Amino acid sequence: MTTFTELLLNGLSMGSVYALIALGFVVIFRATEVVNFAHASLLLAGGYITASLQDDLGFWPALLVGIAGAAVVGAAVEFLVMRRYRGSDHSVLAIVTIGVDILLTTELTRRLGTDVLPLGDPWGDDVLTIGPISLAHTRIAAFVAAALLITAFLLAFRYTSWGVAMRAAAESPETAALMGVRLGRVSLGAWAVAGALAAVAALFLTVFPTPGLERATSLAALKAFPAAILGGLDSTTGALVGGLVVGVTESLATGYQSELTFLGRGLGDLAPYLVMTAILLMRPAGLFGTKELARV
Amino acid sequence: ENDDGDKGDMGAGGVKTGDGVTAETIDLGVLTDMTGVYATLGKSVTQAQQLYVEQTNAGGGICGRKLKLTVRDHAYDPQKAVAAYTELEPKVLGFAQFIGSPFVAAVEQRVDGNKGLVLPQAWSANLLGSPYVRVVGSTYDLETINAIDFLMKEKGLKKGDKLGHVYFEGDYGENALKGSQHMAEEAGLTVVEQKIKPTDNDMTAQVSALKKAGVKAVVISAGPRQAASLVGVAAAGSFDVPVIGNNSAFAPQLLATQSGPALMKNYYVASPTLPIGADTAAAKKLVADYKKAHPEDSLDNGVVAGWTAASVFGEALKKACAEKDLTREGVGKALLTIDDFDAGFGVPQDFTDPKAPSSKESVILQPDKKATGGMKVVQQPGAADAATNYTTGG
Amino acid sequence: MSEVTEAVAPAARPVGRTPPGRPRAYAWAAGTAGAAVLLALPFYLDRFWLQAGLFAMAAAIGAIGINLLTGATGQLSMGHAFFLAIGAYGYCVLAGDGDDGLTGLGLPTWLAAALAVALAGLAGGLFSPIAGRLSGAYLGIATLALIFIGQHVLFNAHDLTGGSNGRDVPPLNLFGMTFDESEVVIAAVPFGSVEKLWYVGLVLLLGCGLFARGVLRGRPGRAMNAIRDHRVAAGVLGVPVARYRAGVFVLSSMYAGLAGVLLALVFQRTVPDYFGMTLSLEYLAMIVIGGLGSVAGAVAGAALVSLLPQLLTRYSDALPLVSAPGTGGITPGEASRYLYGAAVVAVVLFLPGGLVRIAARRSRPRPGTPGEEA
Amino acid sequence: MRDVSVGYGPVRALRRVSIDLPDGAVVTVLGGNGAGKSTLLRAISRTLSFQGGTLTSGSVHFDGRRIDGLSADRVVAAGISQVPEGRKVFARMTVTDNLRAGALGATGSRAAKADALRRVHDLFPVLAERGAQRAGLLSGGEQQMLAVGRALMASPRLLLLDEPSLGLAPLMAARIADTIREINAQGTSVLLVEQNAALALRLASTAYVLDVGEVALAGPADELAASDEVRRRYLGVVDEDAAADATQSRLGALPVLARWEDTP
Amino acid sequence: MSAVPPLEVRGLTVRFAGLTALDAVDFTVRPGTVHAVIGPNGAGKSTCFNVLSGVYRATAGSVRFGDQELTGMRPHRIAELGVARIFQNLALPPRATVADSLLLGRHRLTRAGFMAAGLRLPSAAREERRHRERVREIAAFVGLERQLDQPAGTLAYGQQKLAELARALCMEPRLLLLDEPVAGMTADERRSTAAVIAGVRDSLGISIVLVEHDMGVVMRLADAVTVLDFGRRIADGAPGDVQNDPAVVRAYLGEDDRTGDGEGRP
Ligand SMILES: Nc1ncnc2c1ncn2[C@@H]1O[C@H](COP(=O)(O)OP(=O)(O)OP(=O)(O)O)[C@@H](O)[C@H]1O
Ligand SMILES: Nc1ncnc2c1ncn2[C@@H]1O[C@H](COP(=O)(O)OP(=O)(O)OP(=O)(O)O)[C@@H](O)[C@H]1O
Ligand SMILES: [Mg+2]
Ligand SMILES: [Mg+2]
Repeated sequence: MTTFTELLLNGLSMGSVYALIALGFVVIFRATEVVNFAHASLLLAGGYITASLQDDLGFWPALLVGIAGAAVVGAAVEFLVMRRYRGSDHSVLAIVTIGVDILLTTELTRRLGTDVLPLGDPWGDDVLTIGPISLAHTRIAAFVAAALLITAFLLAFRYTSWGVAMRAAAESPETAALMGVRLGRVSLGAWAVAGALAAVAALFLTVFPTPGLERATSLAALKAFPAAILGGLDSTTGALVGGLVVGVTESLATGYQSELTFLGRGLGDLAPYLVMTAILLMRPAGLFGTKELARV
Repeated sequence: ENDDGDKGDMGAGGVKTGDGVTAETIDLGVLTDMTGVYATLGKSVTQAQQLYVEQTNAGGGICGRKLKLTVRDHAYDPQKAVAAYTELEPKVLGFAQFIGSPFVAAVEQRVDGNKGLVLPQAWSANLLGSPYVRVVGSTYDLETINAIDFLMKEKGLKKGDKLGHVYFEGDYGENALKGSQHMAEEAGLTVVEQKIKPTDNDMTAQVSALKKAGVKAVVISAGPRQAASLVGVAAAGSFDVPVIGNNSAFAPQLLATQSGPALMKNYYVASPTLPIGADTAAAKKLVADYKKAHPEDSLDNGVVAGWTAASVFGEALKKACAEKDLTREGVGKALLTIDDFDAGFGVPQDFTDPKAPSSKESVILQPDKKATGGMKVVQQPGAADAATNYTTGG
Repeated sequence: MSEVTEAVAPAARPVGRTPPGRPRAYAWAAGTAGAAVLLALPFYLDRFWLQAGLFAMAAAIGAIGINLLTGATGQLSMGHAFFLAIGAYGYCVLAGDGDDGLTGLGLPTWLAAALAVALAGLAGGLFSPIAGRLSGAYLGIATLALIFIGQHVLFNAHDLTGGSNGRDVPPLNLFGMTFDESEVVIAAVPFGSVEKLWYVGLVLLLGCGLFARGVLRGRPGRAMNAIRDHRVAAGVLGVPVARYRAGVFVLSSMYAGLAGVLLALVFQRTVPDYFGMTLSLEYLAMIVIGGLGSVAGAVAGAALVSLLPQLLTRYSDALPLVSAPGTGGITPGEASRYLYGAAVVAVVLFLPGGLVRIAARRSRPRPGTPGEEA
Repeated sequence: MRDVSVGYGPVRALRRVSIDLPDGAVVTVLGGNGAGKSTLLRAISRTLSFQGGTLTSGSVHFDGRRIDGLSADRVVAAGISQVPEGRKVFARMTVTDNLRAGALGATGSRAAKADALRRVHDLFPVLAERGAQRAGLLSGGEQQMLAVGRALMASPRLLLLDEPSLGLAPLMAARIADTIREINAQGTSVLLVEQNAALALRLASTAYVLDVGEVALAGPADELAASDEVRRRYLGVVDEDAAADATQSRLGALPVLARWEDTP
Repeated sequence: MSAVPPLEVRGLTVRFAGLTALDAVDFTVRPGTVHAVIGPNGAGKSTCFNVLSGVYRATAGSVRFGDQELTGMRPHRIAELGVARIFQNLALPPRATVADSLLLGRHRLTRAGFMAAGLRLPSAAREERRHRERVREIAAFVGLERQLDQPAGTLAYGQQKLAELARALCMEPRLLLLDEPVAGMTADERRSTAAVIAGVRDSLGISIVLVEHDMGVVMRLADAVTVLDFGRRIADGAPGDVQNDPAVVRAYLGEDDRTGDGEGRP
């Protein structure tokens, strides 16, 4: 039982990190309907900036610069690449992001070399122990941060015109322009925000219990795909729920793998996809996504 | 393009030569991964081998010929790897390095055909058996056996105990698992398996599971960061059992991170040779030279592995030269005659039996900030009885 | 890199669209010339080039398949690698003579190949209920699940797949001729496996290309495009949408299966690492770079995407501003990654509509148009 | 706007068209299919590029300020808003969000926007009661109302209307007409492209007739309304011949479509 | 082509979350006639069409085309029966050429499958030729043969409407559903389109259900009219009677429009 609770809590906290990454996807998708494969490298960028500055600046300033930096990288990608595309096809733009990802990742891994960079975070490897259950402080922090950021976005989307502008721009740039939406600004903003979120996620992916930032860190972005999808690609709430579901599934599937041997071991990162497929069968647009229309 | 050395012509000094060998140079191929998942290993190994080549050439080369390395970085992509092999194979005498055992397996048939010696940088028993694909040092299963033997002798693991084994999906992990399963039978342990993928960086769930199972010690056959995470979580969760890893499960860079202390406390590493920081003349010289050549790069056991492999190849060449036969076959034969070669890292290598690894010994190391390369020896080279009478199921 | 063009252009030709505005005869001449070159190549190129060419041909076949699905029917699929795997491993299992300790039915290799393709099709059919319900990015990422399931099985179903180190591929055996290393000398040129396979590859690619082109230009192609452009309307116009989607999914899986078989024959060994997400993404990149919905596009894109990395690796030492590994500068490997990434971005940005549009551009300026038939 | 020419790639859609729109007036543009009416509006609202079209020559001024060169959103900021051809509502967004989107470009205060919203709601009550419905699920006419309402949300100084009565029931069309009068009375100038020429000419002070990209006729609305050509082509007065056409067809005057005998 | 059966709509009801789009609607379309369905915006006309063509499922009621029950049939099955329609909001793929769009209309009449097309069997080629020929005829009939090779997206709105009509005709329908066929056309375009429709009815003798807000056209073409309001049938009968029905005037035409010309008089 305690194991279960421990796995559950751990899953939830890990899930909140996935939720942050997923939110990054969601923001870009909402604004441009593009599935962003370059998110992994944005993550790496944010982490790298933070990690390489924390020695001189100290953790918090470094983190801020890291977030800002990742935002700039994201914005740069939009401005230098995405904006230049004249076509209308979103799957094509998705491929562009693959190219971008290759470029960024190569550059960052080159700089990283074989190092493992510590983040110098204040939480260290402290754990909170309640009876038999222990939970790392970093994880609690992750949970809180994710909760705050996502609520912030929910509010922003509900109470500012930003969300509307984004969706309008995504659905029909031409008509959105007629409404006075500044297309460039909207997608630029989206990419910047995605970058910033990636930086935050990177932080929590590289602090305890993981040793630090290194070239493989960005692989975690893969786990956010099922999260974003099963929640619904255009839904903020979806990102949160999706992230948590993925986190918990993964954690349980790993923790109980000896009980699940008939499925073969190492289900950890397969399980989320199975759950996702199951959910999509019931709800083709994810749990909270906007359904396709059938009106003529 | 097939090439049995008999067709080989007489080169300088009446030495029979074939592919990859001219009067002036001996060409060796290096198929490495410096931009993919094994970049850390690939970089060190390659740089060490380049260092060996420079020094050998400075010393007049081998058989009056200069050694030449052609490096191809396949970034752990099968298509690139096979393409690169196809490209280099006709031009080189053999391969001083080949990272990625699946790819080695992929070209094994062809190697047997063209007889170009390959020294893979992987220690899986599945690679054994071909006279032209030779594993340098003990394989993962043997290493694991020695590791567990150490746990039992030194760390109070005893008959009837449960032993956790966290291992990578794939050749490395599964071969290591064979070792622990064998040892479990021998010594009456029960193994609690936890399979992970290279993408898993956070071992919390695994630790909870092992804790639940009540294991007394843990073997980890994964990458450095998984090891670090595992040890860190275990320590933080006041679950202090000894953890031991295979030689690929540690990197000195980790000591700088906040899992450093935990690693130094109760983490051990089994390695096929003495560490880079060993106090043998050869080791000290290598350290000095390597530091000079690559001041900013870390000294890890990849350097040792690369150096050892290169010197083994060099040794084979020298022997072949003595036999006046620098053809691929000649080199192959020569290697089969090497039965006690030590590149300076305390473990004699014996290549007379293609079905067996060149050694069954392991050294047990412990992370230590102060030591060069971040590891100090806690148990001198040796093979557990279980290891000596274990025949690798190639 | 003159070789690139040399290797790409002819490969693209046999099924390539004749650029509008050009006299037909001229195109014919070009076509036959290209064919002649292709037939002659094994006598001149060494193994590396032929192997690279074969990889490209296999990729082209797979790309044509996914272009039918994603390009023409608008169903984004990231699971293509899964079906390639089924083709490759299916062939090994069916043709293998279990003496390597792995399951093998020891069927005649040509039959095994055919059945492997059918098997891939079947797998596609099994998935199509899901494919039928989803669309767009959702379908794309749902198909990612296939990749992960595939990887899981490839690594764990040891008897079938040989686990992480994969299993040997039985050489193809046609008309008493074995496509392995055993050499036959033709016109003083030793013919090894690749030389022989080269012609098999050519025939298959040509066949697949023409078939797909027929489909795209005919009644099914129109129905597929209709489904892509306006699903509801397609139904009202009498197109059985669900059945067509399933059909296309099966067809594209079979193409993937065939590509898998050919790749396996070239590799001579199947390894699980190959059939990962990256491969699927590469196939998407191929059709986008080449041109969505067109056969010629698929072939051109495949040639580019699969040849470029190999060439960049081969000539990595010669690449600009690279420095020997360890000296802190850009290593050859990294340089080739940069160029590859840049190429992907550049082609998509500056040739909207893909490589096939270079020819078509002058005649009709509608940038970024997906889904016109080859 | 002066001597404006527009091309879509090779296609020439407008040739040296000049239009004057006095402040606070209602001007209508008539013309057959493909005459270039929508193109004209796109040229003003700077959305040609989305259709692959370009302004090849000429200039557009809006109260003294040159606006061909601005980006679409700046034009909106300058106080011009458009009801695009064929509705173009944001199908996946709710009706309310569509209206919010309409106000995006507006410069006015929150209060002003609230007023605009109220006005739209009593103009088209259905939009109020369907607030939460996805716009794509609205009926054709309802979507048209939404499109018009959305444009009104920006409370523009110049309103470009591309066939606002398209697919509207007669009552509703009349309602739109009243609305145009009303907002025009409040000082908004209107450029109206309309197939329902009768309605258009009733509203407009001045009218232009486009024919394959060129201004064929121009003048005060009532004069044009009187001219035969316009009466026949755009007002479709002489219904008789239409009826006649219909009857003639029985006699085979029309191109007759032979039955399809399926005999391979 | 088999004789045209009558279309009988009985007690047809369609509900969407919360709202009733159609409420127990009855009407019958006699073979070979033009039957107009009119009503205010949102009355349920298109919804009715969507049920007839299988896009929506009816909540209750039945639709019989001859001895076939249409409710609950998949759209393509209904198309098989020879029911064709044009859409109120254009549904033409903008990038495909007009010719291709029209050929798509031939789908139900052609047979070539993946195999036949892929292997370029002569049968497929022959089929293709014959049907392209017919497509040209039909394009000529509606007056689009010059635009056949243009991408539909570049046609002006009105022409796209015509293209849709042509595509529907390409299905060689027995029942043709027209949702606002003349919307967005100038008066004389309306007249000629109306003539085309009349021509279709006369030369093919098929039934046509017409939804249109242009009373002029309705009055010209319709043999019978059904009026919907808020999903309920408020009138049904001959054009003349319906037009003067006070309920209809109140709900739909508006007082000033007794003349029956939607465009009124200047
Ligand atoms: N995107 C485009 N690409 C190419 N040609 C176009 C495009 N849009 C319009 N055209 C052409 O430009 C001309 C004018 O089109 P436009 O839509 O302005 O006509 P219109 O007067 O609005 O007709 P309608 O009354 O049917 O709306 C037409 O000949 C049309 O074919
Ligand atoms: N799929 C749907 N979901 C929810 N409501 C719908 C849906 N389809 C139609 N409606 C509603 O049903 C009512 C009838 O719609 P319908 O399209 O039939 O009207 P209509 O008679 O065609 O009007 P118009 O003349 O404007 O086209 C409308 O209020 C519309 O909002
Ligand atoms: Mg128009
Ligand atoms: Mg309608």
